[in-house]
Amino acid sequence: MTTITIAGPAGAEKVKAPPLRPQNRQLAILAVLLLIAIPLPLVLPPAQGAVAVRILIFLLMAVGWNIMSGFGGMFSFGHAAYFGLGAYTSAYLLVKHDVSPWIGMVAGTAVAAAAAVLIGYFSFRYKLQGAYFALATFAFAEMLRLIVTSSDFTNKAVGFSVPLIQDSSLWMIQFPADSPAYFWVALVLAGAAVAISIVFLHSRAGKYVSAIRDDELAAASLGAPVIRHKLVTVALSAAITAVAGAFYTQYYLFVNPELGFGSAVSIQAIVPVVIGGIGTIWGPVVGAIIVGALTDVTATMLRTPPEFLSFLQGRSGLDVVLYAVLLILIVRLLPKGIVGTIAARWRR
Amino acid sequence: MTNTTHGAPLAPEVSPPQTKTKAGGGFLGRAGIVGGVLVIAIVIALLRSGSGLVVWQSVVTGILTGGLYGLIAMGLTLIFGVLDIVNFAHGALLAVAMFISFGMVSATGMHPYLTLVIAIPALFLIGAAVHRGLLSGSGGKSLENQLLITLGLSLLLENGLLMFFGAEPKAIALPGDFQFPLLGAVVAGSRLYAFLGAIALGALLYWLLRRTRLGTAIRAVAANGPGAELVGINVRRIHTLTFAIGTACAGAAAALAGPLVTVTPTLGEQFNITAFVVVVLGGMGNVVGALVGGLLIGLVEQLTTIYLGGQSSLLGVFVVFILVLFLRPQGLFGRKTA
Amino acid sequence: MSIVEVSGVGKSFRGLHALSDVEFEVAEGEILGIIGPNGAGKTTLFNVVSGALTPDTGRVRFAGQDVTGRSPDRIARAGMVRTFQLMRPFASMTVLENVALAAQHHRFGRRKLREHALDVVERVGLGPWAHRPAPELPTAGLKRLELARTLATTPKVLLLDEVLAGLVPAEREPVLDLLALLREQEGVTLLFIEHIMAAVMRLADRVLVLDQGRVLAVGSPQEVTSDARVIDAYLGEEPTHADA
Amino acid sequence: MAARKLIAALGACALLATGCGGSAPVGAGGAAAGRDEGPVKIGALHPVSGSNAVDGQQMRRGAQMAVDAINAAGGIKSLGGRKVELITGDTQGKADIGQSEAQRLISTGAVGLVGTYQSAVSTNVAVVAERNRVPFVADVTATDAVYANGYRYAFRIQPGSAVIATAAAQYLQQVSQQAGKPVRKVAFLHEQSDFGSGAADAFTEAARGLGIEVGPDISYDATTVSDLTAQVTQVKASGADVLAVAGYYRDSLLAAKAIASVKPDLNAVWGVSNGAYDQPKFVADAGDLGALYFSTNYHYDANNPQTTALREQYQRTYGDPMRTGAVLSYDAVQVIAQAVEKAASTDPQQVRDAIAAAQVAPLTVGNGPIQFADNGDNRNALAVLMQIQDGQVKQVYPPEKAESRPEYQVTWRP
Repeated sequence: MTTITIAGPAGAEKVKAPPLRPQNRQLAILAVLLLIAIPLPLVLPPAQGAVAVRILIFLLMAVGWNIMSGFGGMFSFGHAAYFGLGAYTSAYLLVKHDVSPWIGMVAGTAVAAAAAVLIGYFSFRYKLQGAYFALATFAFAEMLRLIVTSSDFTNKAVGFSVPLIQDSSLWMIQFPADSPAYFWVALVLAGAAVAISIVFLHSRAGKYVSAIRDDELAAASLGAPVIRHKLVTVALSAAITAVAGAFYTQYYLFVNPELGFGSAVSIQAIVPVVIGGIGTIWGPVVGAIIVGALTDVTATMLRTPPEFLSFLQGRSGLDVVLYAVLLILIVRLLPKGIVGTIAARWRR
Repeated sequence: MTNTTHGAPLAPEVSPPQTKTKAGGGFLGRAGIVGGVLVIAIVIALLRSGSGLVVWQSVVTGILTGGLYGLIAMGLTLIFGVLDIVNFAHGALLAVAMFISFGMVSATGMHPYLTLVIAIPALFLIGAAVHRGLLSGSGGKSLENQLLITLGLSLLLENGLLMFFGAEPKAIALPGDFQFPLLGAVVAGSRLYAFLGAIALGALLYWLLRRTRLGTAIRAVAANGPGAELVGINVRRIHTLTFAIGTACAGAAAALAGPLVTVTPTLGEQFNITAFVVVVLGGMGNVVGALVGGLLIGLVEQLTTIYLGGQSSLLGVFVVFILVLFLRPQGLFGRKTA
Repeated sequence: MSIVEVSGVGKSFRGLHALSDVEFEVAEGEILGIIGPNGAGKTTLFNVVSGALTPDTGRVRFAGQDVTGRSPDRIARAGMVRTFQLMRPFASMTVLENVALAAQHHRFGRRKLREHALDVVERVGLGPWAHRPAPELPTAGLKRLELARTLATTPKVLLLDEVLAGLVPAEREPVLDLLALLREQEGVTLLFIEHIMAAVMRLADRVLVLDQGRVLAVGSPQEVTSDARVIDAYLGEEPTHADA
Repeated sequence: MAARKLIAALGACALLATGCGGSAPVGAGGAAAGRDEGPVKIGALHPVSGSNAVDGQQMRRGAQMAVDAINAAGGIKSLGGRKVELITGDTQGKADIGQSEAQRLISTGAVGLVGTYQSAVSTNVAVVAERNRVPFVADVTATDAVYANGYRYAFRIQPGSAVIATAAAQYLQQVSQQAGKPVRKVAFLHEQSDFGSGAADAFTEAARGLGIEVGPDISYDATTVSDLTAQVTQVKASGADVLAVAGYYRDSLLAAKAIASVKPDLNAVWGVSNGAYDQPKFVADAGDLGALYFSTNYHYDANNPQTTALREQYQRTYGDPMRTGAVLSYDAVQVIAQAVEKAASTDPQQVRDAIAAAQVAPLTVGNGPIQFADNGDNRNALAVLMQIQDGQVKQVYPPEKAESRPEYQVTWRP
């Protein structure tokens, strides 16, 4: 087969392919980060240990949301639905049927993934795009919250309290209050989530998902199975968010409709990714750390404000104001988020 | 609302001339269906609650509250419908207006409806500032940015109010509030004023859009931005103006609705989602649609409390919203866009 | 046996009849040129045949099967692939990744997929650009990327929508040679929309003329260009519909 | 350029934050150090900000006044007069913040916790207290669920919602019979969460036991309801002669407005652990709408001179009337302090055992000293019937606790 070299566009010097495949480079970075993180709970005082666990929960939610809205470009305003389904499924199985939270977590991911596929299928079939899709996901999460608030088998507004067991047990994911084990379990889950998002992004399915996000019609015209890949993306995204919900319930030993399905949860899944960098691997990680740390710093400052800020004493809302300002600044000044901007600057 | 994905729409660029009769016929057909569904719903409510008085009161309260929802959705239908901007901060801006109105009433003791004179210009300026500062230019173009900026703004406004006014619920007293019976049902004066205010504002907006040069410019920009620019309309200025007018409507709604609700920093959230439902149900950018949509949602809310006893009335609203989104995203009065 | 059969296809958009009663067949390995004034419905025809649009009336058959209403990705995987008039690269990927994506539905291993993509990239002369992000390509380069992606799917039938537009005359020759070779060596059937009559005359076995959504004439290039109705449609009275 | 500066700033802030995380709490030596030397620490968790900020601040002040009173009387004598210190946390009305604040106070050395006003927050704090084996004496917590799952470290001073609802049914029957208009049918309007539904279910069960018909049962969503006219019309159409209402402040105020406009033919409006009808703020906000409204709830003991003295002191220092919640916080701190006195130790387990056997004279209405059943509820807790009479909230039933006679009627009907 003769190859006809059409005169290439002028001035294109040959760019060598990067040495290590990006996927392996990122997995290596992840391994290093995990190693650094392992001793953290032993070093940090108990209060900061709790902040670190909260950051990991934020991270799990952020990675979940990023897969659907970052990689897939399907902007979701209702990830609380999947977080809540994860939390409630594992809590229900544990409280009513004494099932281990690990099995509850798996069941939770299945239920959340099924719900995501359900709402996904109808949205894609009826061609819900952009703002309409965001509003539909928001309405779906709110409906779940209202239904859970008024149905008996989910204890209505009381929600579920996880029964206390005296000694600590990995099988029931319950440890003494300040035990570092919570951090390590969360670290394993968060590490797995980031690893999955790396492998998924560079897999063939991931390539199709990115292509569909860039230009759905062009991707379809080249044979990309659009509906199937969109549904895979929303299912994976919901599954990871559900894991965050199930772990949250085990860590706080309590969940009610507002904590599980409230709109604040959906916002908590969005803000870190936007600050970190939508559609990047490390965006959710950096964003979760910043938002988690910011919430704790403002809480401490509000408790014992320095002199010049003493008027803030006992006024709630400062932490949300701060990261709302940060959100707007990032979207206006750094549309690619922190990681996205650094990556773009570093590649040029 | 045109298809916002990156690919160009499939239908040929030229949008074909609209034959009047077909759309007109469609409208009456749709109005008939909606009316029919409503009558059936009311009959079932009658059977379920077993007393005519309760259902009649629900219908009356539903329509009056619906007027309030229409009033609040009026501004949003302009912004979301005409400018295609998803303004998630509309509820928070309403809350800001309510606090302005509350501040004026408690400081000077003036009549709540007089605060219209302050609330409308104040919100107009705030709206212009928000659009020019945050939403115009490249930053505000993509959908995600709009959603995120307005979400950030709503969090900022809500928690800013929380920080400075505290969360203690406040009430705006309406002097000379009366109520009168209407065939057995009770009609509160303040709700009637809000309802009439909604009609008046709707008429004003309808007149502005249909009869004035500015209105025609706005509709031209809505229909085809680049086209409008070609004929010399300063699209950027019109965008800011429209956003400002939409927000000013929230100011008017706040002054009229103030006495009806307990004023807290987070009240915006509750009205925000209802406003979006009303705008989508009524049809994008359609002022009359917003009013009718408001009435329907008001009725749906009241009937839900009868159907599902212990349930929050919002559940019925969301069910209707999901159905409209899937079956008729362009709403009752909107035209099928590409 | 004809590989593509279009029978009685009609499509209208709120009153405007983009296609009405379109009827034609294409034999395997044949090259069919499609010409017609702007707004004649050429691209809409490609949208219908490729599954991007479902026709209001009529059937579309491909390789003996009725594919009317099937999703574009199923038709593409079956081997009938189309290019776009307006270039639509995947912005987040490099040129090579764009091309590799198009071949993903074949069960190639990772290494084979990379080689196949590299080979196609070289064939269209984008070798030096392989690892550059697609949006950095100039228009001519994007045009070639569009072609490369469709070639990477190893199609049986290729629908080319003005693939020569935007190329300077010197660049057209090699593309035409490439297309001719595709048919000879790999038996690919080509339907191509083109305004450049010279290319149509040279490449097409037969030519189909569309005007206001109707098939005006079908025949050899010579017959068609000498047909009175075709001349009228192109050069004659002002077309009735506003084409702006 | 702006972008680079912004990234640098954010990077620094992130490092600083995770590094030291703001002012780390007192010494990482752990709770024990905090307990052995320095003042005896009692933790107070209340919603000092958020929608219930006013009640939260009141209760924190009540707890502080108890600590000041104990220190004024010489501190903990059995520990050589060691002073008592109140360390406080703001739950903001959120369950997860309540939990982390409770954990923080315990690791700072609190020997016991008081709080928290909201049921969801108390549930969380009770879990933390149980895991750390530190006693938690709830001043205000409606939900009975916490005291049904066998926790050993959770106690409560206010009467449970079941106790209040049962008392409400008994008082209704007795007062209505004395007024010659024995109650026939009670309609119940309540907010739908565990607080309102819990009260309604308990009331219905008790009322049925007394042969009183209860129905219709109408619930609403307290966070989103903006008008209750339709619900009150349902009551009017049902022919009930008494309307019981269980809800928070905002929605109970809406109910009063709806009742005033619909004017159902009732003999009485009967608040059941209602967040508004025994509050002076409601009398001010509702004006004469609320006249003659009844409310069965916990209440400071108006006949107890000590209580009156405490409330006058509060009025002098803070300028607004002291609410029952603050008095309950005062009692809760007293319980812990007297337990430390009896146990003569700051070891939480011993303090817990002392609390379980405590006998503390309450400043709130009760059948005797505060005594805890083994599930943590206060055996002698008693709900009292109150009524708004000419702009004042008066205790009207049972007679031995009454300040004036109950007027069993409504303003808009003879």
